[in-house]
Amino acid sequence: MEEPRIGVYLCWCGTNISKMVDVEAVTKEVSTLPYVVLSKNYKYMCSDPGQDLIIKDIKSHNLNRVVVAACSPRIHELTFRNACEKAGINPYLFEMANIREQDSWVHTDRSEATLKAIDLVIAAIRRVRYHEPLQKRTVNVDPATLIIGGGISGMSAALEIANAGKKVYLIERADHLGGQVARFDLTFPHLSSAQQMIGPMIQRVENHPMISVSLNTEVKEVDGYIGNFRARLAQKGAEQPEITFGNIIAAIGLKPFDPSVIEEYSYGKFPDVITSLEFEDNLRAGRILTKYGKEPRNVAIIHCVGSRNRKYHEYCSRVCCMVALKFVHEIRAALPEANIYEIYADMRAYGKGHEEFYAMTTHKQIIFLMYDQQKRLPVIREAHRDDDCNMLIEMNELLSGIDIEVPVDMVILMVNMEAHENVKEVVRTIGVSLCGNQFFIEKHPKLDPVATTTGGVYIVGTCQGPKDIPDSVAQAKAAAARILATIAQGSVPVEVTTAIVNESLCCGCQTCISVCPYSAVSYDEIKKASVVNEVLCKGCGTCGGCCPAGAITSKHFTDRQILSEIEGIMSMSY
Amino acid sequence: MSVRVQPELRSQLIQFGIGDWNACYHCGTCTAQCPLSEEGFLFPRKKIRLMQMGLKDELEASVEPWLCYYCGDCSTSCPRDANPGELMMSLRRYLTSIYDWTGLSKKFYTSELWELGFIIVFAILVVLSFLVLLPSMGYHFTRELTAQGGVQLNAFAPIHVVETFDWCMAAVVASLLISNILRMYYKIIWKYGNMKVSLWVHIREFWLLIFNFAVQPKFNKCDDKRYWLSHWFLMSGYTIMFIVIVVYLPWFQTQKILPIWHPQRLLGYYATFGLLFGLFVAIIGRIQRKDVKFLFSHISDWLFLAMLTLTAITGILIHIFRINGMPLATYISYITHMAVLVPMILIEVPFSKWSHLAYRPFAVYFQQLKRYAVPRESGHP
Amino acid sequence: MSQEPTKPKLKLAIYWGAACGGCCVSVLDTHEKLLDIVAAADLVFWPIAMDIKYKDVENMPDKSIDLTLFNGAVRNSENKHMAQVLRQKSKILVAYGSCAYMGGIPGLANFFSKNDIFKRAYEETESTFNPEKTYPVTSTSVKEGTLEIPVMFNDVFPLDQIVDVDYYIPGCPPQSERLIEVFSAIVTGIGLPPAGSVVGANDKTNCDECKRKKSDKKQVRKFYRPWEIQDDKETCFIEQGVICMGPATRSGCGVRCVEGNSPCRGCYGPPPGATDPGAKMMAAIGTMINSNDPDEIDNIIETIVDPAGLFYRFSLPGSILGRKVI
Amino acid sequence: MNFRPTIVAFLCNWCAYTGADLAGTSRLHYAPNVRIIRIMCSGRIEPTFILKAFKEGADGILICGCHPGDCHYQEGNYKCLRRFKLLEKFVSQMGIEKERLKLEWISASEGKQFAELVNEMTKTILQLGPGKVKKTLEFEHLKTK
Repeated sequence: MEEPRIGVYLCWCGTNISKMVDVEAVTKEVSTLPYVVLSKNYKYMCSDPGQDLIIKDIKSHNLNRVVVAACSPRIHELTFRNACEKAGINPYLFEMANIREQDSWVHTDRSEATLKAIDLVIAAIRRVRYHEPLQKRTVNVDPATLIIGGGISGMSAALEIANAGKKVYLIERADHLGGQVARFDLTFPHLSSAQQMIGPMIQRVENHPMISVSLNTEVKEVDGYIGNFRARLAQKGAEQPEITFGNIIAAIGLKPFDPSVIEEYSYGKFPDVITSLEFEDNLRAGRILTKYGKEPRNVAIIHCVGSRNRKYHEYCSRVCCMVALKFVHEIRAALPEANIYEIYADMRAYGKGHEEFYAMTTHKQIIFLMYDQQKRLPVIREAHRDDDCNMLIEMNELLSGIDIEVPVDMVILMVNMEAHENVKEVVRTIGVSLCGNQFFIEKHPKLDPVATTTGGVYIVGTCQGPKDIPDSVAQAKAAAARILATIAQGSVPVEVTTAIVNESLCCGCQTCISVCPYSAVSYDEIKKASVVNEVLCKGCGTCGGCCPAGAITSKHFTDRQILSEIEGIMSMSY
Repeated sequence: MSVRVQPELRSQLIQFGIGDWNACYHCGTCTAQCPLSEEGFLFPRKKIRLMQMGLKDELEASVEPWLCYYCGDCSTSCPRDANPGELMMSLRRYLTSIYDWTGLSKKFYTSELWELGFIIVFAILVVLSFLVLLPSMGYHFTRELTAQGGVQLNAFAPIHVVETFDWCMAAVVASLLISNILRMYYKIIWKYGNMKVSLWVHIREFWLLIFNFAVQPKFNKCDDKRYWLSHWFLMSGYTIMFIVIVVYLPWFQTQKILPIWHPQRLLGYYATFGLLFGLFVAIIGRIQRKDVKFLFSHISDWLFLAMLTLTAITGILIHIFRINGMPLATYISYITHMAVLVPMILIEVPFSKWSHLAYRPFAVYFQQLKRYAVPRESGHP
Repeated sequence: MSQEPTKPKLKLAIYWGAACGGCCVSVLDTHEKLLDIVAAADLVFWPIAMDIKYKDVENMPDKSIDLTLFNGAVRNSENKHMAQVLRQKSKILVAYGSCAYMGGIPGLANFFSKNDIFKRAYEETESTFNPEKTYPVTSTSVKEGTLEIPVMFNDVFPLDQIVDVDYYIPGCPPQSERLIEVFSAIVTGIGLPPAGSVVGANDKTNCDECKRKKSDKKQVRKFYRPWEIQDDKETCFIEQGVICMGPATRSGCGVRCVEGNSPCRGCYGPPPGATDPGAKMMAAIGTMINSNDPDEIDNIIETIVDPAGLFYRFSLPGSILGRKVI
Repeated sequence: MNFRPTIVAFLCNWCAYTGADLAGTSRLHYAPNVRIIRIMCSGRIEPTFILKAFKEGADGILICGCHPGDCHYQEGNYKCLRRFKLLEKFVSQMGIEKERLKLEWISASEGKQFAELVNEMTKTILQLGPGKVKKTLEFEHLKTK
């Protein structure tokens, strides 16, 4: 191995780092370490001048290793790797120290943060010394796409891809397309008909030559990797022929919250306490009647049912406030004389036209009553014998602090959007992760909200988190664009940091074979050693973590590299 | 014990002013910026809430609407244009009708027919008294002038008869107003909540009532000080006029033309100036509609201004015509003056807008009583 | 093995530190090949076989010994002194056997402190009668003067922690055949790896040579100690639930223990890819626990009675931690 | 001198490291004693790393992976758990307090939990005092390098 010549670069990140870390001191501290040729700092290393600084130094000082101490490698590792490559050294001869997210932003003592930064930079320097050049690899992309879920998100993505002339397999578990939107009457805030929107869309999907729709169908198993997946489907339990495709979009949608677990609301006990979706059914049928067949004179809409409550779900379902206001419009139109109560915890009208819609609705003679979501939910009781109403809602009205009772004949519960009940199953088959609320987790919450950490798998619509129709459609089309881009490219880069076997050390104990979740490791009878299928390997390194002989390891995460990092991180320890 | 919401209260409330308070989404900006709103007596937001929910008893027990002097800053700062200031104004009208046991107040506020009819009927009665009743009692119109060349007013409007009538009218108005104030006391202090206020506190804090009536320090706490001055002129002018006309009529309504520095004339001029100045500001404001407090004018507002202006102008005319020895003009002015003044006092003082001259200082007094009635642990002394 | 008559004979020293004597015996176990050794080399120092005083060794010129086979760990001041002397006098110093290489069986003393050991030895053992609690002292005055005995250290050290070592020959004891190979390489200078290497053993671990049937089904729900199970004599020990150090132990011994139907105990030490064979073995065995349920995993680990002793039987002082924390 | 513990944390790239980044982007403050090492999966973490960190002077060691069932590589965290349990037994045999070695599941959304975990661990280590692994051998006998 050639003598390491390491260039170290510290980023100020404006004041984000320099405010809490004495960048100058760190630069000086590490400048004398073995193999460090130069150490510099700059205001924004990720900027063009910052990158140019590295590129110039690599050329003029003949550097063969680069360390950048800046933000999280999850943000800019690729940026700097590309800069290294531009300067002519292998991008993997680079290491990043995270002194922003994991240092300057989380500490308040400048000297401690500076000491920590020194440790982290030394660790990176010690590690990069043992980095080895790795070669990029690509695989071809099958132009077909599998879309799981035939709701508005799945269909939007399907049409987008199919209109580009690429094959789409659209799989729907139910016996019809349309998903939740097919249940809606009107949509907010324009009060346009959901049926008129979704109906023609379903027809376009069903008649599209490039879309193959399979109803009553579930995905049994997905094998393969980005660009080259294959799946077994089952239609009504019967196995279907295997299909192959290059990308997957999960659009499995949501499940409405079951309010019967909330005792206060007596859902299931009182026939006129109904969920928002049941009310949509009523609206579509064109009749707002109590179970006794009478027009309700008092209608209450309770918000945040199962949402924003530690007992049920802490998150906000985002659309229910607007749906409730939409109900107000529809009820007011049908029952001009009815008393309408909006019993809410907070009114959220964040979207385009939403605040205006809310303001407009307030003039529909609605009585808004606020309750404390955390302290006391409203309680629905049976009315007294001499009351001229069906039920009474007892609540503490938060804005006045007064305990009130509200006479009602019908209560609509704005139920939360829960993750789909099928979610665990899908997670298993397509290999994506779930967040704490059982929604699929995106690759990056801001910069990559449609991809997942599994290459070639995208998430759209409410399976990623509660959202309204335009957001779902936007996400669907974004995912479609991403997929079309990879199809247009024809190939995609795959994991470089795969496992590697040192065959001269492997004794053939085969411990590594059963631990591999991707069956990427197998035993070669002739070599009498384990071998890795690099296309299947995703580089988790679990095999390396169990090899008793130290024969198999993951590239870029070798024992030597990690042990050096540990030594480096502890070298200044007090 | 829960209070039941009464959405139907809305249909009653909207008759007293602007109807839609649903625009309010309770950000509390109005309360936060109001210099008069204070801990324990927060408004306007809380009162709007009571209106929205239709909590009648809570509304009627509210002292806060009277603590508002309608500077209009709340309406200016309202992000939703919910007009909290005007809602408080409407609420004052509503409360006036609630305090009034005769039900006339509500009629006047909610029916223009009733109000105009009442005014016209009384105006006719006044005119008839001058044209029919007084002549039949032997008081006649005379062209004869006094030695100083002034008009013989007392020959036409005999001072003791007018004074007697004034006293009768004052008695009626006062008894109505006092009974209304007692009802106000009953609703705010007696009935609502479980409060007890000692007699000593009642006596000790009584000065507040006088002080607030005379100075209106609360009004001056509003950020815009201009209106305090014009209102004070109006109020003091009116009060002086009211006292000299009702209590000291014989001293005021003289045939003798007194020297210009005589207190009778000076008081009269001051009162006239105060009235005219206050009226000018109010009328210009309501016409220009630049200031938010003048943005919405209920029929009762205009009627009141019109009548008061007419009263003031006719009063001036009487004075001018009298000292210049113009009998006919003096008498016509006098009849007109009385025809406007009488229904105005009868309507406005016990039943309508003018009653606030009593309700406001009493509200400050009741507020103070409430302070001493609230249990210690809730944070009040 | 033949020796060019023109070449001067090598000078060979064999020394024992904290050792059982087995390593010295392993030299004798070369049987008739010993004659070749003696033909090629003069034995200048070998306490078990020759009478020579330490003073004589100390007086030898530096680097005058061509090859020293140092067996046994460094346990006391005498071992340390001689290690330093022999380093100075030897051209090639070989850590011979598991004890010199990694600490070996004496290294298990690093699970205790010196005080623990003395207490046990001089007070608590069932056969000890020592009411006065007399402990050995390093210096005793007698009529003739002061008698000194070596100071026992608190720790057992492998040789290379005390002095630089040129080669390591693992084994408890090393296979005699391997000794011959290494010796001949040293004599001829052919096939000798760079200094610091392990010699007399292979790079691959024991499974490579093991004749037992192996598969990728290394998922264990209960571990057994060798006497707890009827060995089928043909399946990989680990697959039967018996922990065998074979996968993490260099081959070179000829898989003798497994051939004798006993699991490998790890005397040959780690392969080149691993620094700490115990840690590597824990990584492998831990992964083989066939459960994802924390409680069940605990139950399965219960069946590994003494992981420290099992995984570090020969290698504790030379391992990462080196000894038990006291 | 006051005892300032050093905690070495091994975090998997997908959940725990992202969670620690989230603690940063959320500006949650925690004790500055933790030094984070990123690995792709907690399944890569082997006892050698842990023992090495102890030997280098770490007073405490944190291992964080995805929650069970959420592993980016399906089951790496379970492999980590198995090894961890065995290592835990070994470490206590070696006289190292069990509390110095901790395995916790931190998801990508649990920045707050990560910050709390670090604070809690720092508190534990402060109570335990400095780790003794580094100083346990009789240094005077060792050759000087």
